[in-house]
Amino acid sequence: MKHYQQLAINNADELCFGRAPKPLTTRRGMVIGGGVVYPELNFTLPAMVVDASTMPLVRRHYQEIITGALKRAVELQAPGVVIEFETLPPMTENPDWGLDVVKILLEGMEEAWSKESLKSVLRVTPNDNRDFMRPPQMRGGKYWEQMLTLFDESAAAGGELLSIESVGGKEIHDDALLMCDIGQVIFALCVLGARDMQFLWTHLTEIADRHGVHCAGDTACGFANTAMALAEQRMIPRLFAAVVRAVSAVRSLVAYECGAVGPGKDCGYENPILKAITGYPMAMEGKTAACAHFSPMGNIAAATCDTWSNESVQNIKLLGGMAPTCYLEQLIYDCRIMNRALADGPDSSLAYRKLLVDSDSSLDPQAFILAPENILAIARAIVESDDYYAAGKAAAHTAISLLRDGHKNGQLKINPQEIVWFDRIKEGIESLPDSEEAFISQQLAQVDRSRFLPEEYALSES
Amino acid sequence: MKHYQQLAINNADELCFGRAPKPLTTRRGMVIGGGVVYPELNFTLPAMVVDASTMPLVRRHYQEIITGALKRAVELQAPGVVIEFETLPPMTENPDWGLDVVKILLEGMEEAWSKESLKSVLRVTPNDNRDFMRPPQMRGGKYWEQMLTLFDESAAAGGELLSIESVGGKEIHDDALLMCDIGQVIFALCVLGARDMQFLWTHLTEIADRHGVHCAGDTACGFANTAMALAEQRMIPRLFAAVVRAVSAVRSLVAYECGAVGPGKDCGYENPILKAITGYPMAMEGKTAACAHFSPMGNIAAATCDTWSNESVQNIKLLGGMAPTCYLEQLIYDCRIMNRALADGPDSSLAYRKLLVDSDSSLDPQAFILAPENILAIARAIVESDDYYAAGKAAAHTAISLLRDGHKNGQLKINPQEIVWFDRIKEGIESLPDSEEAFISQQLAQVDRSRFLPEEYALSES
Amino acid sequence: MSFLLSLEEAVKQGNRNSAVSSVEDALSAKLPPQDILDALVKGMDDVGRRFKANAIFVPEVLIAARAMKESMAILEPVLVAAGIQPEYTAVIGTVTGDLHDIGKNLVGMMWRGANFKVIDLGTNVPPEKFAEAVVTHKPDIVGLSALLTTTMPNMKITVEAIRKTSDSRVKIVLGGAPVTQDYADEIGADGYASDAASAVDLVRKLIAS
Amino acid sequence: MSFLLSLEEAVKQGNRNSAVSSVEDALSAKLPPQDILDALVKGMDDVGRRFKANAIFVPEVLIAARAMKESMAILEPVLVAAGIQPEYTAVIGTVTGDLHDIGKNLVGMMWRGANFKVIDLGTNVPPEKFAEAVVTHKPDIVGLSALLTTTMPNMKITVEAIRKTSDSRVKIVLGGAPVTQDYADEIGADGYASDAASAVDLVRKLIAS
Ligand SMILES: [Zn+2]
Ligand SMILES: [Zn+2]
Ligand SMILES: [Zn+2]
Repeated sequence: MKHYQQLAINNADELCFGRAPKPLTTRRGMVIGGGVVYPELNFTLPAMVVDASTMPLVRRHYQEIITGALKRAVELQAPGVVIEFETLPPMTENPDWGLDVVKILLEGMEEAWSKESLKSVLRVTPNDNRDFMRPPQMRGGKYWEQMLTLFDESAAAGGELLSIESVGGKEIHDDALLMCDIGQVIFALCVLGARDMQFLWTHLTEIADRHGVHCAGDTACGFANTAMALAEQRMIPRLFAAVVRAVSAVRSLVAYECGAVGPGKDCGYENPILKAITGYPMAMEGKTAACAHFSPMGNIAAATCDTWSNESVQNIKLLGGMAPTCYLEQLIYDCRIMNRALADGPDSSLAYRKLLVDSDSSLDPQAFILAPENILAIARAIVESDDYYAAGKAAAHTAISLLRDGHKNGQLKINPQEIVWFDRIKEGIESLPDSEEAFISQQLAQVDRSRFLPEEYALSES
Repeated sequence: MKHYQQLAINNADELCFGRAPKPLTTRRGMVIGGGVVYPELNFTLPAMVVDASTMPLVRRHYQEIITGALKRAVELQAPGVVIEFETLPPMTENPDWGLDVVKILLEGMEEAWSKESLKSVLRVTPNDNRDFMRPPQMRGGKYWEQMLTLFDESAAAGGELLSIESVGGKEIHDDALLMCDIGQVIFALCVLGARDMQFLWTHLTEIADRHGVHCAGDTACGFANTAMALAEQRMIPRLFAAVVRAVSAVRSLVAYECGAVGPGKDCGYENPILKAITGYPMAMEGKTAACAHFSPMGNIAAATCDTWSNESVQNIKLLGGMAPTCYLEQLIYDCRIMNRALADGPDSSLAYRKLLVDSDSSLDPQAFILAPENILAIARAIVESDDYYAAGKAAAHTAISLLRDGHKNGQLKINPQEIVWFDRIKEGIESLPDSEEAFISQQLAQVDRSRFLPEEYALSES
Repeated sequence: MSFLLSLEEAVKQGNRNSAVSSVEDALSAKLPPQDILDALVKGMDDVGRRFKANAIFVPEVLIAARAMKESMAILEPVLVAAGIQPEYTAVIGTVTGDLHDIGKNLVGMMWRGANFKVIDLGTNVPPEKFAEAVVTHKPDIVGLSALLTTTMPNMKITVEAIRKTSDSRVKIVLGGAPVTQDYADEIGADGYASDAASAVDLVRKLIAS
Repeated sequence: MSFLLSLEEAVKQGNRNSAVSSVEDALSAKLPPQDILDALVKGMDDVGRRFKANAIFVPEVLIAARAMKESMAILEPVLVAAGIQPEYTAVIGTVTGDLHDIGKNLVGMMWRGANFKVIDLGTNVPPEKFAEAVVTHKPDIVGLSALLTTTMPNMKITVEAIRKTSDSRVKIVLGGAPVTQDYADEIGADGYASDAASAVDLVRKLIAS
């Protein structure tokens, strides 16, 4: 397993949309990170039950989605499209159903390619059902087996990019968020999460290698995006959500250490940090994912993206057309601006990146840490750390320091009721033990042990 | 009545988003066209019948829309919001119902202003029901009376911007589009349409003056946007739709001649031409109106906008929240980029405008004529003409010449099956008579006379 | 070139004079009226195919349709005398409260091109009027159009009104911006077409099934 | 400061030691148990109000809730002895097929803060289990949560299962990303809350009506 000890991108000016030091070439010749930003379309079913009896209707929906969306992509002369299929729980539980949909999508993509020369590539993202057991069984059992089967068969069928929103540690992290307990957050992400990622992504790399496809990446969706959603609803401080985001990079990075090569999955707002560390291209989402969630990073998220996504939208009819098609149109136009700037050269790209960054960075802590210089500072703190725990602590510490400095020198506005949280978070971080070993014993003594099984994370009692 | 004989903006570099020579200041201090682009939110009901029995539910929907959307605007620190209320047919037919909704919206806006200092202004757009009679009765009768009542009462209640998508001439224009008959298009827009606009907007100006509110503007929605929609479905050539757009400016301009002061209504893609002529600020819509219609002008439409709109979206739930709130979020982020560029100064604004223009202009004829230099050329052709007919012919001729030159010198890509239409359209224009009088007799002899009443347009038989 | 080939070609080109004179020639030559009709339909089929493939636009289809229409004006009495009926009869209209015309007109154009007899009830058509037309014209198909979310619910009422007539055989198809296949299923319509070009195939498939 | 005022203050501050000792002091001083309970609830009400006004965040509410909970542990036997019941009983859970926890937990937190007795059935709860809980606990309210469009339909089935129990008095309220007031109306639920903060007011309004 690779361990990153330095950054692939050291200069903030090189951290820009559309260009990654290690681009990825797909079978149909899309070069992700090679100078063109591609739209990445996501979608889901409207309100309906998924079971054997509704599968014909389910198939009809995905058929309609892919046909309608790609037709519009041809009309708009998109340079290529990434299609992401995130399964719903019953489709991972019944891998045949998931595979059915994979094949429907691939057929639609093949038709657009053969008839209209539209390039596209499929990202398959089986949903992680392992926490349907409580406490979750992470390393075996039917949920694990079904999930691996779906990965394997999808890769065999032509799903070229493998992703997942894995959930190791989430059983502890939800409560940690509500209590704003930074220690438990780091335990969930950098101890439980990182160990689960190692186990999981080692298996996924094996599958990808077997079929000649790519491990793309994971996301801290269930962790840092939950924090973001709670912060948007003013349930927890935005400052805390920003720090969680920084810590989450440590966990998501493990996929790349195990062999993933990007594009990192769209909803990982920690992806810019991973791009700086690994040099691999990254999917991102922002304003044009408002269909799926509100976000304080609508523009700045695009500043360093290599594909640009809408996260998810139901297949329902808007006035203009089916919602996935409408959203693909919006993504294509967003990408056209970036691709124009890329074609005009680095000055133009950086000028546009500056607009994207400056339009958001002063208004929210989560946006602030995505400014290129701040990304590099957090990335550096991570690669200079010796283990995941140290990296999590360093990322958190760097983030809160950047935020405090930004606020002090007027670069960052903060709601008055958040101010007390600068100290609370900082003290929380500084009170943590020095060694990972001490930290793990401390946490094992504190957390609700009924919620998780240490052996599922290869954690022995100390 | 004013007749524009020269341009308010002569230099393409001065035709840019966010700045208009004659900005408009609202009661709450928004300065539209004064250096900030504001989001303009539009919405409609989900699938449901509007009648007396459902009005409680209708009210609940609008209540929910305005509360949810403005709450999000506060969260995102929008500098101000334009709210457009386009009525549905039964709400103009029963002006009390329309007024009910106006008041609900104004109350929500007042609350966001008093509690959160969020600036906003209401645009009221009664829907034009006059063609519920066939042939339409344009200058009297219940539909006319009901519509004026709703305008009057809305203005009295605090609706500060009055708009409409008026339909004079549409009864002829629909068929003209399907036949790609440029003569009938000009007859519908520049003879029937222009005369109806004069009649209608003289009345609206009187209402606005009485209540101290503003006539904002009309749009060729039923005309040029129908052409755009048909072209997107490959029913008619895109070239023809582009020429119709240019001609439509002649009709929409009449509102300003009668006293309108902007912001011109969102779905008027002819608005940039009107901005150049009148100097008034303009609403525009593009990619972020994909919820309402597909468009080949997703980015370039923003290049000269003063407010930026989503056109219309039903109040249905997307995964992120109610669709109007999601779309307001997207608009706010789009505006943030423009406002950042405006704050950085003219170089930055023009650099961003260039990206917006270049990203679309070569890919579609309708986008191509919206490049600032082309806008000015068409605007100039209009102000240099002596009457509406001559202006329509000149606009059409200028448009097709610009398109042909653009195609010749490689600035504009055209589908191969469209090429024959260069000549067809040009010949169509050139075969039209010289004088308006001769043209009117010619058309009166040709068009389906069962569809319209000449006296409703103050047209006498010659 | 035979009269029939030149008739087919005239329709393809949208040349109404040539189409009319070819029909007259064919009738004088006592060619079977069904064969003449088939040549017309074949010509229009080709036009429809090119339209569906985006090779030509609506105005070109309308010009061909006009050539067909004028030819039919001459041919029809002969067909009637020979007992030959149009393949299908269709009633079409925009539902009550809705004035949108174009989508409906395009579908009517496509159906006429396929030699359906089309009765166009216009826009803003109340459910009773659709039901009446079903009783009067005994159509094979009824096409309903709506463009507004607030008039779409009138499709449901209209379907119910039509189903209450004695004619249970009639197929009801829907189109328009807010409409979906799911909605068609939900209100018990027989089909949904997302665009005019596919409306002919839809109806043929429905009637065959 | 009186024991009751200091109890109220301790809850507001989330100071559990001080809250517990204030309860003990108040009990020793033989203050009426209802008054002690009222002080606790008043303290939590204030916390809820500040939370709704966005002056504080969830962790602060949870700390106050913990102070209340520990105080209740001492007070409860006394209340039971005095025949004083919690204001309302609520059953809450995420419907079958859905693992989302946080929204439900936040609503539970708000309800407990308002001194409702809350029975949390967890996530992925089948309809039968909700129905059973209604029979067993005779709640005033049942709260259903769902976050996926594909599990939302299970709310309908769950509502039906609950309505089939003999308890017709129970109010069913819904929450979760895909849910709307329209959907709640459609499936015969009694209410819908768009966020946790408004879930208390919703229930009080429903039960009052
Ligand atoms: Zn996600
Ligand atoms: Zn419009
Ligand atoms: Zn509009």
